[in-house]
Amino acid sequence: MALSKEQLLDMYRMLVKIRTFEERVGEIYYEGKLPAFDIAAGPIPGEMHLYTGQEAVATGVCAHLRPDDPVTSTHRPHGHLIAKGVDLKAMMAEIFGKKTGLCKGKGGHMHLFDPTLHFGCGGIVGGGIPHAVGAALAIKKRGEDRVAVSFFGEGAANIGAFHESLNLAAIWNLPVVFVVEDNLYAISVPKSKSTAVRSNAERGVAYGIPGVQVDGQDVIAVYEAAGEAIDRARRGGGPSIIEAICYRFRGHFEGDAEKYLPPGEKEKWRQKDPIHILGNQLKQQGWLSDEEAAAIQDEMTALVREAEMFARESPYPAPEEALEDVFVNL
Amino acid sequence: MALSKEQLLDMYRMLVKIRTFEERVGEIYYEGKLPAFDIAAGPIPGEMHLYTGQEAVATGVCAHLRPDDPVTSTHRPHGHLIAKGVDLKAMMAEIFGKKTGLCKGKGGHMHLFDPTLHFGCGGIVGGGIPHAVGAALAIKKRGEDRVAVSFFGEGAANIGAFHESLNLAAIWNLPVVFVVEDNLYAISVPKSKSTAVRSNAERGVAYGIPGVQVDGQDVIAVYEAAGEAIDRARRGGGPSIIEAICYRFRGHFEGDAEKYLPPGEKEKWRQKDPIHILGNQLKQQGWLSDEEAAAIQDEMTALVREAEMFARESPYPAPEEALEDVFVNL
Amino acid sequence: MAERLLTTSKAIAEAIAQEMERDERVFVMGEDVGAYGGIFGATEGLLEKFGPERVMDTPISEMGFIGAGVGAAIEGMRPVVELMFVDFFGAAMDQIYNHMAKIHYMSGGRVNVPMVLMTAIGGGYSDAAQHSQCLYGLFAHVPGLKIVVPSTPYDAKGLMIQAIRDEDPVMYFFHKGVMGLGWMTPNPRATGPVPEEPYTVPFGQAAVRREGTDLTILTLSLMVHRSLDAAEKLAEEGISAEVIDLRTLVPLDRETIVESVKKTHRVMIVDEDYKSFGMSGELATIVVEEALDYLDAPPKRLAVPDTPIPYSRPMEQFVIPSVDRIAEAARELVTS
Amino acid sequence: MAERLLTTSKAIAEAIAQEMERDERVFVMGEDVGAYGGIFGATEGLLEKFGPERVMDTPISEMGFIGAGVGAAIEGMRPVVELMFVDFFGAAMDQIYNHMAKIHYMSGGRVNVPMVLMTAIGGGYSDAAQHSQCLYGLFAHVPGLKIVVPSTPYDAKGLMIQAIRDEDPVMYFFHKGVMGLGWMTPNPRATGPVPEEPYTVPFGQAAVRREGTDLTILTLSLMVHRSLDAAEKLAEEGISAEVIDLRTLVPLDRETIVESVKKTHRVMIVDEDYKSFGMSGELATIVVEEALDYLDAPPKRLAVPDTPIPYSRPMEQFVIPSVDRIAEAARELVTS
Ligand SMILES: Cc1ncc(C[n+]2csc(CCOP(=O)(O)OP(=O)(O)O)c2C)c(N)n1
Ligand SMILES: Cc1ncc(C[n+]2csc(CCOP(=O)(O)OP(=O)(O)O)c2C)c(N)n1
Ligand SMILES: [Mg+2]
Ligand SMILES: [Mg+2]
Repeated sequence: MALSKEQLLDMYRMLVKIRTFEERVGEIYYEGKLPAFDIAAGPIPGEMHLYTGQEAVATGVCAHLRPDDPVTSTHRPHGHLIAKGVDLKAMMAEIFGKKTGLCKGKGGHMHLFDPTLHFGCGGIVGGGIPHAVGAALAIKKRGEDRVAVSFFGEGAANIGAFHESLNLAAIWNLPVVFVVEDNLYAISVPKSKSTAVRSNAERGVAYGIPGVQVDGQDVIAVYEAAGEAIDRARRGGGPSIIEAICYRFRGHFEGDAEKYLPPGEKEKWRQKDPIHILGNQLKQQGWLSDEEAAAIQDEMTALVREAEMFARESPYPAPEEALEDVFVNL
Repeated sequence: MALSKEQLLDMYRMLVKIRTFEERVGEIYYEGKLPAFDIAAGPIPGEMHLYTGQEAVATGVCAHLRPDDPVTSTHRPHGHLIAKGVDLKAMMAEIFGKKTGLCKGKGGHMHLFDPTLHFGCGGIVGGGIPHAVGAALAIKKRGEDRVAVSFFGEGAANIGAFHESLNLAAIWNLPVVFVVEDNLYAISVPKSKSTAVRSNAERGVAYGIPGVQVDGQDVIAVYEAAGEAIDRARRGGGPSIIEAICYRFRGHFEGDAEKYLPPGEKEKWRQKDPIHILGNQLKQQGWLSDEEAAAIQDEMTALVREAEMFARESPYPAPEEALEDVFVNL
Repeated sequence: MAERLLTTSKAIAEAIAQEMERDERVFVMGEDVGAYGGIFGATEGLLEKFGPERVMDTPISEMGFIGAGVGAAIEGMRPVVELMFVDFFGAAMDQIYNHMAKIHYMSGGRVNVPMVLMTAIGGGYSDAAQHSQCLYGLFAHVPGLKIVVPSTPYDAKGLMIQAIRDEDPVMYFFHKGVMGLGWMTPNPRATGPVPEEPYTVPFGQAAVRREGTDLTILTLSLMVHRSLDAAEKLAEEGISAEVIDLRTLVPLDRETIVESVKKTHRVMIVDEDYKSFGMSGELATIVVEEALDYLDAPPKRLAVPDTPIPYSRPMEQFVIPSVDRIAEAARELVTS
Repeated sequence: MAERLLTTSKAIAEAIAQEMERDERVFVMGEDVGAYGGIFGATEGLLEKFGPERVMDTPISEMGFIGAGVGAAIEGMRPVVELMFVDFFGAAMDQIYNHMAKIHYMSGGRVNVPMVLMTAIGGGYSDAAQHSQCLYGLFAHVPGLKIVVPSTPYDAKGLMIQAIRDEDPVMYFFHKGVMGLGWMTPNPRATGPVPEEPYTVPFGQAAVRREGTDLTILTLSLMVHRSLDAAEKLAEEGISAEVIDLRTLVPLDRETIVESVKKTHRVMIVDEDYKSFGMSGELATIVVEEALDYLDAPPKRLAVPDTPIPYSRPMEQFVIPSVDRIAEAARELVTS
């Protein structure tokens, strides 16, 4: 299934969109926090885990998804949500903690929910994996052709919820795809010190489900592996696991001094920038000129700027709104 | 490594010892509970999970263990503790809830601790698996040649603690052996409905550790597989997983109506009684006569009777003793 | 027409069955809920009626299947999930309190998690430290969970139907000693009149099980029965105890509590959960906050004295409030 | 000699280091405790001093490594285990409360579990519902755990050394806002005098941080600092607040609490944990049980109002007790 020019350009645009969003959030994040860094200060307070560098994974997988396909994500959720098709304004406003945000300011960067896109995420490692299984269970019970996807890191593959979820998905033959983003680290702990096998794809053996490892910097490779798994799930063929090898370009969270990195490692990976990889392919094919690339960048910059302006201009929730939404009715 | 007559007879004696203990507990359990079964009544109240039928697993594994090798067990712990070499009197007294019991009456049937044997167990499925990993970690830190063994059921192999424990044991290369007793059921739920693969031994692949499946009714098969795994661990060769296929002859717990059993299944398995299997081999070898077998049975009956008498005659703890032992010091 | 009598466990199973008939989205999942019918009978007969697609036995994977319940509820189903004993919550707590309880809030009210998590509580039959706890106080402490603790067959059915229809996550705690099981110590009140047709019992309304004038006993679950038995004894001695069955802890019916205490001027809390940092302190504090001037004595607490539940009968009976100890504490309170 | 000043996080790391030097059995394990030095600096420098055998980074497997801590403690080691944020306890609760807390009891006192589980608590910096909780009240509810919640660098060191030497399992809660981290909102009291030599601070002894006559504030952790700031303001208005830092919840220093309330006749509990079914109710009840006749007003509670912690600053600052709201509540209390 060779990808068309349009498909490839759409993915290229998505890579740039995510990157532009993340890099801009990364800039705004430091507003008001310097010179003496105070995590609580500025327009975007709290922890900030950016997706820069891993864009090909979200993009390659979500290219196969419909708005009604459930997706669960993690503490590093922006890329997945953007690739799923979120309204950037509502998303950015949530990250700013504004009343106009996706969650009225209650969720924030790690807890973004968009029911129109069947998207959820959260700050507990492994917490979202069972939700994808449950979503797939709902899909199967209703006989629908939707597919649930759960994104999580290679660190999360060592937590019990991973094991329980894969086993449930397998015994019930559910339409769910588990996507492990192996960016080599869980905060400072390298995979080699945390995971007893080289590849989480091999762990599929423990559940009798197919597993495949792909180059997560190469959006086409991700797209192909994901297509196979998602199609299989849609046709009732059950769950799969995909491990995408990738790299985070900005540290675990903003402020991470990255003392644990071997010298030169990040620079090496920066050579494997997913945007450049696809961009070069497109250029070699004659499907993207430098001018077109610049235009895409400008378009995304404008989109993100618009989202930022919306977020900045939106009002904060009133303090007392904290008391709402604990229950639907009490 | 052919087993000597003495070794085989020792194992035979252990099989009979466990069986005799369990069957007697099974009788006493109904005292005071009938005609209208009241779980709280009688000399042995509460839930009762007996090991009858699975004796070959505990026996074959523990034949390799020293008193100082840590063992963690489950809600079905009697066989493991007896095979480890417990004083039957203190054990029976604990099951009776007496002050002279192993745990002064605080633990009971599911919570038997014998620090002299480095033995612990508990009522939470999967709860003991990480303890064995921790014990093995302590052993490794001290450079000792002890080995930790964790017994648990095939049902427990689906809980998160299993996954986390095997992964930790593997990355830290710890001297621990995981023994899955696959008795086909977790209460009423058959393995085929709960576990995505046929054999938990295959799950070793997910941790890069050796796994083997054995006939758990055949004590010699268990002995050999366990010997290999335990020796490897003792020599610093790291963890292993053994799955022993076995069958519980008495239902999940006393009072289980076993509505979920396919007709004839239990009868079929009763043919594979581990005591008969080894007994027949010994008889064919000319190493055990009917008279000798009867003498062994008499000896064990007497031992168990003695334990029972001790338990019956022992005093109950005073009610206020409930307030002791929450903390070492407060 | 003669009243129909059911045990509490049959009342719960009937409630679930009727909701499953009414609403296709309702399904049941948990360990041994199928062929076994639930270890405490709460799902008895459901597999036969609805088949294995809607009554699902799960592997021993509490984090997985409770989390799957959350995911299914978000996608519009109405899962009724059983955690076999509340004591096992530790294997699944992350899903319960960080996800089931909080997703509605974190989403700014945009995502609902209409799910029932039912579980068995309580001791008294020598099941020891890991199978005898109540712990409703612990769950009531974390925001986002409705906490339902029925004591009678009638309430059990009505509260279960309410729980299933509720848009919020509900934790439903049934005490083994009120289920009316053939193999538990008999409790005559565990069988009672239960209308055949579906009905709801609203959350947040306590029931005055017995009126009295000398002291108020605040309690719930099995301890309602023990308190009523104690009140009977006390009546013979001329002490008139009012017994209030809270029925739900979240939402809590403060009004009924405060009204009663204003009338009796003395209050005792009888609780099978651990004493400290739990329900008994909360209720005592509410009474003091709202009716200090009416109190003739400090609130009294009778609860498990901050020990794990011991196995052996004399010790276990000592830590769990008994009819005699309730009566004795009530006597002390009215003469103080 | 000039007093040596340390931040709380350095005081904790020093306490652990000194115990590791003194006792070979002590080792540290947790996520990012090695090269990273602990996300909140509680293990900074330990890897360099003691190497990876004694300062072990773990995979994200809280049930596994906390359970391994239990197993290692039973086999005679002295594990200091870090749970990165208390909010993640749900992934490990079974090991914490069914095993770490109960094995000593269930074994009839024959097995000890001398283990420290340390964890970060608290909010105020927009980390939202899954990274901002306190929850010490929840752990204090279940028997078998000692609950330590330091507020100063001096106490942090002494209580940690006590915790490591203690034969019982200890949960040690450090608030991010008292650690003195360069990247958190500055708190001048997060740096303070800490003797270089090892010393212990005993469990069960509250500290009167400020003497007063008009009301008693019972609190702990970061709220000690906020209460002291509020007391400062109140003093300017002529209101004299006594501020008591509980330091440990289990064991609890009832005597100091009751003595203070008998003197001031009014009590307020300031708590960053959820309000209902937790610490504030327990403390209020103890005061009423032991000193009802001395009270001129009902105990007052200021705590998180039973909502998850919201992300956005105005809402978050509204639910977590602030200096102003503490002062305001104190004013209300003394005039009631
Ligand atoms: C249960 C749990 N344990 C620990 C953490 C703290 N934590 C947050 S992110 C993270 C690392 C996650 O690594 P990985 O899954 O590889 O995802 P990545 O950050 O690399 O995208 C850790 C340990 C958490 N949030 N939840
Ligand atoms: C975490 C947890 N979940 C559920 C239970 C209830 N339970 C007790 S034993 C059991 C079945 C265990 O099956 P298996 O591990 O195969 O052991 P077996 O009983 O067959 O020996 C279950 C579900 C429990 N004790 N702990
Ligand atoms: Mg990672
Ligand atoms: Mg089994």
